[in-house]
Amino acid sequence: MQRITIDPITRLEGHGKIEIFLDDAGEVANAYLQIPELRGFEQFCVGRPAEEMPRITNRICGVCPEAHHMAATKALDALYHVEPSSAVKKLREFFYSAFYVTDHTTHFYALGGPDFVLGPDAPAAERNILGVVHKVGLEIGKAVIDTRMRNHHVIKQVGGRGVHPVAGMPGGWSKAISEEERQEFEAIARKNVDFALFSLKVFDDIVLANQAYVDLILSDAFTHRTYYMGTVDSNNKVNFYDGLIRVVDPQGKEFVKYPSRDYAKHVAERVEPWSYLKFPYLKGVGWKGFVDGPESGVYCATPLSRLNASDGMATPLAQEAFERFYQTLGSQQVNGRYQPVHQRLATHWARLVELLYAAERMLELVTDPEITDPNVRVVVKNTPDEGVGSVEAPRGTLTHHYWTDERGILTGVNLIVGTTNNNAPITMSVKKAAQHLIHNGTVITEGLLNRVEMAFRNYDPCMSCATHSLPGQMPLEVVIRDPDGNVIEHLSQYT
Amino acid sequence: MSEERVGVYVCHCGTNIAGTVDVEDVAKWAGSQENVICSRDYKFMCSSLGQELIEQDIKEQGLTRIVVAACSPHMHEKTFRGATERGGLNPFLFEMANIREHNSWATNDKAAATQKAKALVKGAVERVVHHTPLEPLPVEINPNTLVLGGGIAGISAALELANAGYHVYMVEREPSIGGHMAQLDKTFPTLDCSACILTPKMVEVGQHPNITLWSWSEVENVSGYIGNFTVNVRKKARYVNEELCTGCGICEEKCPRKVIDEVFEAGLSYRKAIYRPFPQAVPKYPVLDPANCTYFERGKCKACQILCPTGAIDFEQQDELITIQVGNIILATGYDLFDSRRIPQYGYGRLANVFTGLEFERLVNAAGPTGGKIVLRDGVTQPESVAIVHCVGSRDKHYNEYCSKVCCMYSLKFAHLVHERLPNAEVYNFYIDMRTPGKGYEEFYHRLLHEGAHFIRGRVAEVTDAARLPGEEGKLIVQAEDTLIGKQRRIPVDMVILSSGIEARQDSKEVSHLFGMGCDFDGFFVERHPKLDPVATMTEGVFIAGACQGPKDIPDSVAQGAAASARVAGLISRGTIMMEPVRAHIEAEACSGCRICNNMCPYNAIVFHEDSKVSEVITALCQGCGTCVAACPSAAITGAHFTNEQVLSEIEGLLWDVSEQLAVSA
Amino acid sequence: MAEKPKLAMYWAAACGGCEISTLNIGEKILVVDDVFDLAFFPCIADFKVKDVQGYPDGYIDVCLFNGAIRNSENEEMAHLLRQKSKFVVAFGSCAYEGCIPALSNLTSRQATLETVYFDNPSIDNPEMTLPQVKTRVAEGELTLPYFYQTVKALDQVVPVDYYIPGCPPEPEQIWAVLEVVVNALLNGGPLPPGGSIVGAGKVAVCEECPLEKNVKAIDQFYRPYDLIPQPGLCLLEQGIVCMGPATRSGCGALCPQANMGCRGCYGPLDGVEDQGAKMLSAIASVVGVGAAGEDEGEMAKKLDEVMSTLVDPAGTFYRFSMAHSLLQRAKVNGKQA
Amino acid sequence: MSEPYEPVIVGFLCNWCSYRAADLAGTARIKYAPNMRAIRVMCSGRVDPQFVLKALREGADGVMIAGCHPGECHYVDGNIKTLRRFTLLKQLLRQWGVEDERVQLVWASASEGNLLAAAVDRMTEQLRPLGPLRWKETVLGRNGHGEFIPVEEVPAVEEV
Repeated sequence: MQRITIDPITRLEGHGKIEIFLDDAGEVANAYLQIPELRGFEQFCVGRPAEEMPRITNRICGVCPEAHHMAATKALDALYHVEPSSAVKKLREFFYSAFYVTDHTTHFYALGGPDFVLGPDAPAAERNILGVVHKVGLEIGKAVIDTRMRNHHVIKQVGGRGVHPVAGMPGGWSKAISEEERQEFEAIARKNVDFALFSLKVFDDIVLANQAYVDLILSDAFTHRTYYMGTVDSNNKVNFYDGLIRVVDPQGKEFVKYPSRDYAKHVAERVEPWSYLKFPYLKGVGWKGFVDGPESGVYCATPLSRLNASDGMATPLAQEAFERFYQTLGSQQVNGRYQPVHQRLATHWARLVELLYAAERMLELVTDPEITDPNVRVVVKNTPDEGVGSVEAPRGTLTHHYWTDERGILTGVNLIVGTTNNNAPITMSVKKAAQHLIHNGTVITEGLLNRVEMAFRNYDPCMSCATHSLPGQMPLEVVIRDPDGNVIEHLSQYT
Repeated sequence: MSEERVGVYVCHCGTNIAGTVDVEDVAKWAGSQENVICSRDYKFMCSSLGQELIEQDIKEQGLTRIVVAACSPHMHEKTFRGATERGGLNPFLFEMANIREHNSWATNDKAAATQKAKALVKGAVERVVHHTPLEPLPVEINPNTLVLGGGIAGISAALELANAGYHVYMVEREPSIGGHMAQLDKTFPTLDCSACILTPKMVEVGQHPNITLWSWSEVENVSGYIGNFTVNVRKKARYVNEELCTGCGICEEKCPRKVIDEVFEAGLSYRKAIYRPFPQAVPKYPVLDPANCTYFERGKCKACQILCPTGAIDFEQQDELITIQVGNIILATGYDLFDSRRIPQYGYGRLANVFTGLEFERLVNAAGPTGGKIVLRDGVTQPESVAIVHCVGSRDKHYNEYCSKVCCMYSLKFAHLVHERLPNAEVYNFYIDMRTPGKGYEEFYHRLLHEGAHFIRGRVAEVTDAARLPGEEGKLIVQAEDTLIGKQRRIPVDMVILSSGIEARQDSKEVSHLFGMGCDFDGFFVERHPKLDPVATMTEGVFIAGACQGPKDIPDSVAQGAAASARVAGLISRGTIMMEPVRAHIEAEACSGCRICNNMCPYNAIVFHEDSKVSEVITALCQGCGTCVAACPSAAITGAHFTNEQVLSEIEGLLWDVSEQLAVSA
Repeated sequence: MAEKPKLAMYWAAACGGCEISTLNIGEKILVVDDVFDLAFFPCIADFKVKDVQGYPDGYIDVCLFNGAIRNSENEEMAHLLRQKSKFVVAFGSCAYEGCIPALSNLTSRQATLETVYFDNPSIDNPEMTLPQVKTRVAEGELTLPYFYQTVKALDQVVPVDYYIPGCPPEPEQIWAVLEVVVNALLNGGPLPPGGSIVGAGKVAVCEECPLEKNVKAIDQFYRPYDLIPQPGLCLLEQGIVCMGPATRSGCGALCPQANMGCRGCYGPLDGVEDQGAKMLSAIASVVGVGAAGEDEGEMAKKLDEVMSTLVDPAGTFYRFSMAHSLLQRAKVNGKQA
Repeated sequence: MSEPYEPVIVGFLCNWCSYRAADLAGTARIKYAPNMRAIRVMCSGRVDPQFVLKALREGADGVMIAGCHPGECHYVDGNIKTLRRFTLLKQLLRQWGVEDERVQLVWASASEGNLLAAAVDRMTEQLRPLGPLRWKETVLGRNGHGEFIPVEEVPAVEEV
């Protein structure tokens, strides 16, 4: 039996290792996604004062600390039974939207983008953010960097720090923003809308205009018919900060819609001895193994999932982009809702639709008179007991669940983070891609291995979140062993 | 591995140490330790020969650090620092390991004692290599002295210094100096008239060219340190211009307003709104008390002003704030009397003819309200029987556990005065123990026994006017268990005198903090050493004398006043003094201005500079306790001779054998 | 042209904030790319462990190592990179002193595994499965790194040349350090003495903090939501725990300016062995309870009450410095936090 | 661990009261457990909590801090600061899993040699049943930095 080891996968945020076993016929027998890291926040947070969680759990991930900060802060609202004022909610959502703009920008241009902008077969040394810059032009590269910088500026001003914000408190926010700041932020938000529109155009010009790419996106190798999860507002429109969690089945029919505090009624996590990362699935369907279809509880929570789970976007331009997305990918409307798009590579496009929504939402909020309300901090006297908070992290629904004693000292913590939701689907995608691309006698080439990786990468998996390991990309490495485990071929990407 | 060359000397102290600790083994082992160049054991390290060993080795073997394992540093640290210095090293490059008091004398287990000795030596060696040379701090002494309190202790201190040619500022809270002694009639046991012996001293103070006397004044703030104190004094307005006043007393005479004199006359008599507490008051100027002055109340009267021959009355006068520089301070703030009302069963304040000792002093005083006649509250009736209750508020867990020391003697004095003035009156003394130590005291006691005073041994249970037996009607009945005959006794009398005890001043805690020193549970100021240094305090340059340090009679107070001034005079004549360099220091570059340390120092030695936003330790003020060093969160403060490095290394040394076990078992 | 100096950046048990903060130096990242040959920099370039293993010893000039040592793989990578690098820099709080992951040293490996994989409301693990370092599956054997009992700082497994504190280090500070390194490598400029802490101040955070500071006498401690702090006034003297006085400056006192107390991510100052103990000493010293002459029992009781309003001293004073503290980890038996 | 187990206590004694108390105990030939090793500090207020933790890390089984009785401190109230720090330190040490008996605060005036001796005896006996602390060995594991178990050494291999 041959064995291919991809360790670690590149341009993924966090540790990950793919093991592909080939049978004697050289066909893919099985594939495993292994997560080698664990940091155990659920245990060492016990004994800490609950109000410190927004400042502790953001260390789960330095790529999306804002998501953990916000989920923790909302969990505190519930824990201390305090409803934030609308001004506070708006300030939080504004902050959170700015984060979405930076995060989606980073992924599309630095992580996911290169595969399309430069093509899966381009030399890997070029297939990175710098390569993208060369291809699309330096001023665009600068625009990308500027977008990250100006929105990080917003995050620092509103959240207190550039990375690992500190402002979240039960029922409130530690500081308000001044009118001067608001004006500055408004200008930034307007730039963001332009940048989002521009990015969608880049996708049109470079990807959709290229039939080969479209074929790649639509190819069965990257298709899975699973359930989809996402948070929606009262109109079933996508919302990142708050709302109900909605799950649709592979046909696009609403399977369940529940408040995040009920998460444990609907989601369960399995443990496999060969990975530190657990495998969530829908309790209502049940675990049938690493397979898709309506019979399998495997679900997916990504930008694509959020679009599939929603009835549309809450802002005008984003709604247009949403319509175009489904129409272009040939999705039919069934009683008012588009059928889900199952082609995983479309996630990159979906991410840009969300980027536009985040930018528009930011502008809405920053022009809201309430946004500069100085009273964003409240004195809390209620006795804490238990609380759940969730937000849509860019990489999926993020849930924090705390229990405390009457002094607010944590006695229990449970976390289901964005990427973890997608642990099973990612494994399946990798296996399926491998099965399509690797056949007996196939000489494994870099481009081919990169395609296997693309199956993985479109989820933008953040293993920092999932495993509390570290982000970043490391090279693809392939070892082919004979059944005795001897290396018979050793390929690697960038030599 | 450090460069230092350490010499270790293990003392046998005869058999005191060698009897329990295998000193040869310790010395031999020490020789094998890192940095140790030479290691010896010797019969008596403190002997001149022992010390010469150290001096030689330093010279011949180029030792740079010295460790002596012997007795307590409190015994011989100075000795060996001397030897170290004579050998040519800075005396602070020495460290002592206490293997006698803390070891050989504390156990019989030879093995354990030897092991512990090694640990203590290792600790000292690890520590000493981190020692740095330190130089004592020279401080100039300002020759002026502040004496706070003008009672007999303060007076004697002030006069000693003034007569030695040094300037003294005396600050007294009351209008006149003299203190409690001025209120007394006779003094025990010699029975000379208190005023007669005190007044000349008061006058001497008032007239002495070297004494600046401010009565009716209080100290508001003290800053600085030995040799260089800055003191702010508030001179309260007297409404009398001292330049013009001749002390003729016409104002007092003409003042229409009478006020009960609670202070000097203990409430038995009146004073005027403008007054001198007593005729011999020093200074002679009266004080106007605006709270009771008709002019201040209603804006008219002005009798005193109109009639003053020199126009000295000044209704516009304001408090005066004076700042003085002194080198030393003597506190002689005296005492308060125990308030007998706190013991309700004795009836004071409820039963008219229960008197306090002080009231009785005024009664028998020829200058007092009754011209010296002993009469009941009605002012006419002479008592036929008098009970004197000892230990009122003293030797009693509910009030003060301590003995007030003077009550027995003044009670005897009272008994004698009653006999003298009312030959037919019976006097009963109720006592717990008679305490009459002191020259001529015991003899005085015998004299009273012969005079026929009754002595009943027992604490008085109560004083009541509820008559139960015939003969008790209209009397005060004193009930007590006579512990000598073992039965309850009820003695009917006309007058009861409560010999109330001595207490620290109500405000002694504030005062002690003002001067940065300690006071004990009872509020008396804490001396540097109860036996060997009774008039000094832990604050250098601040001394204490008289009853503010604890209950005392007149001769003791006078002696302490003189002793304190002798200590001060010694400092002044030296001009500059050297202080132990164990002091804290703030590295300005490392100080963030967090101000955590600012209220750590009991001596207010830490100042914060608003401009540079850093704190600083005033070295001469610092007493070296190291509390601020431990508090500083950023290690910006170092404590000389007790640095973190030194202590942490000592810890490692002390635990050398534990770590060794680890190394083995690991 | 002359060969460029080799730069490596690696992460062990970390969150990635260090990389993000490094990216936040903005366009200057292109300068770095320009000056250095990247020998191993997973964040922006593609190299692999195999490559590193192939390098001669000391081939890498500067290795920026972030993340704590949480498992056997982290430690193995630390040894490998030490061997291949001239200068190893502990980059960020995790590598420097353990940071948040080291809070795990208050509990045990066993307790952690049990909590994560056995008892929580969403778990489905009837067979009580735990991840294994070796697992035989139908097709072969799969391996995982070993999860340690104790989280360690980088210099507790390999010698470290420099430390850059902060969680994460602020971009300006990162750039400042890179400038020094570049200047040293290209123009033979001076390097700071070995073992020193770079990219940070020499004084406590309070120096950078604009809030007004006065003499402190704390009557009780307040949780952040207990009160709305008086603006412009030192949080600590209002009873809100702030680690500023015991924490090295360099961050610009961001948290206090956001009305939140400092948590000490820049670590202790020179001469401090144990940041937590130092802050404990400082904060307890200024509790305004107890005075000479008061009844001892009363005083002790009052102090106990006041001190217990400071919840979780260990998790507060050692939020970031646990692995580097004197005791380093708690003494725990079985499952306890 | 060497048997029988003898606890090792590091004592921090203030120069004015408790150190002199220990001197007095010796002078009075009071016999007490030789298990305490004393460090002299000018005031118990100098005892930096770092000292206590350092002693525990270096292998002490217990630490005794001794000073003047409150109200009798030769530096007015240095020992009050000690009490404040000690109170909080205890709460910290509980979280570290260090038993209360292992770190004790004792007041002994210069005249209370017997009291200090008794305190050392008492503490020694309280420590025996707790067994050795010896931090590096029992808590941190060998090499003082927690275990490092290479994968090869880990026996558990789950069959699936």
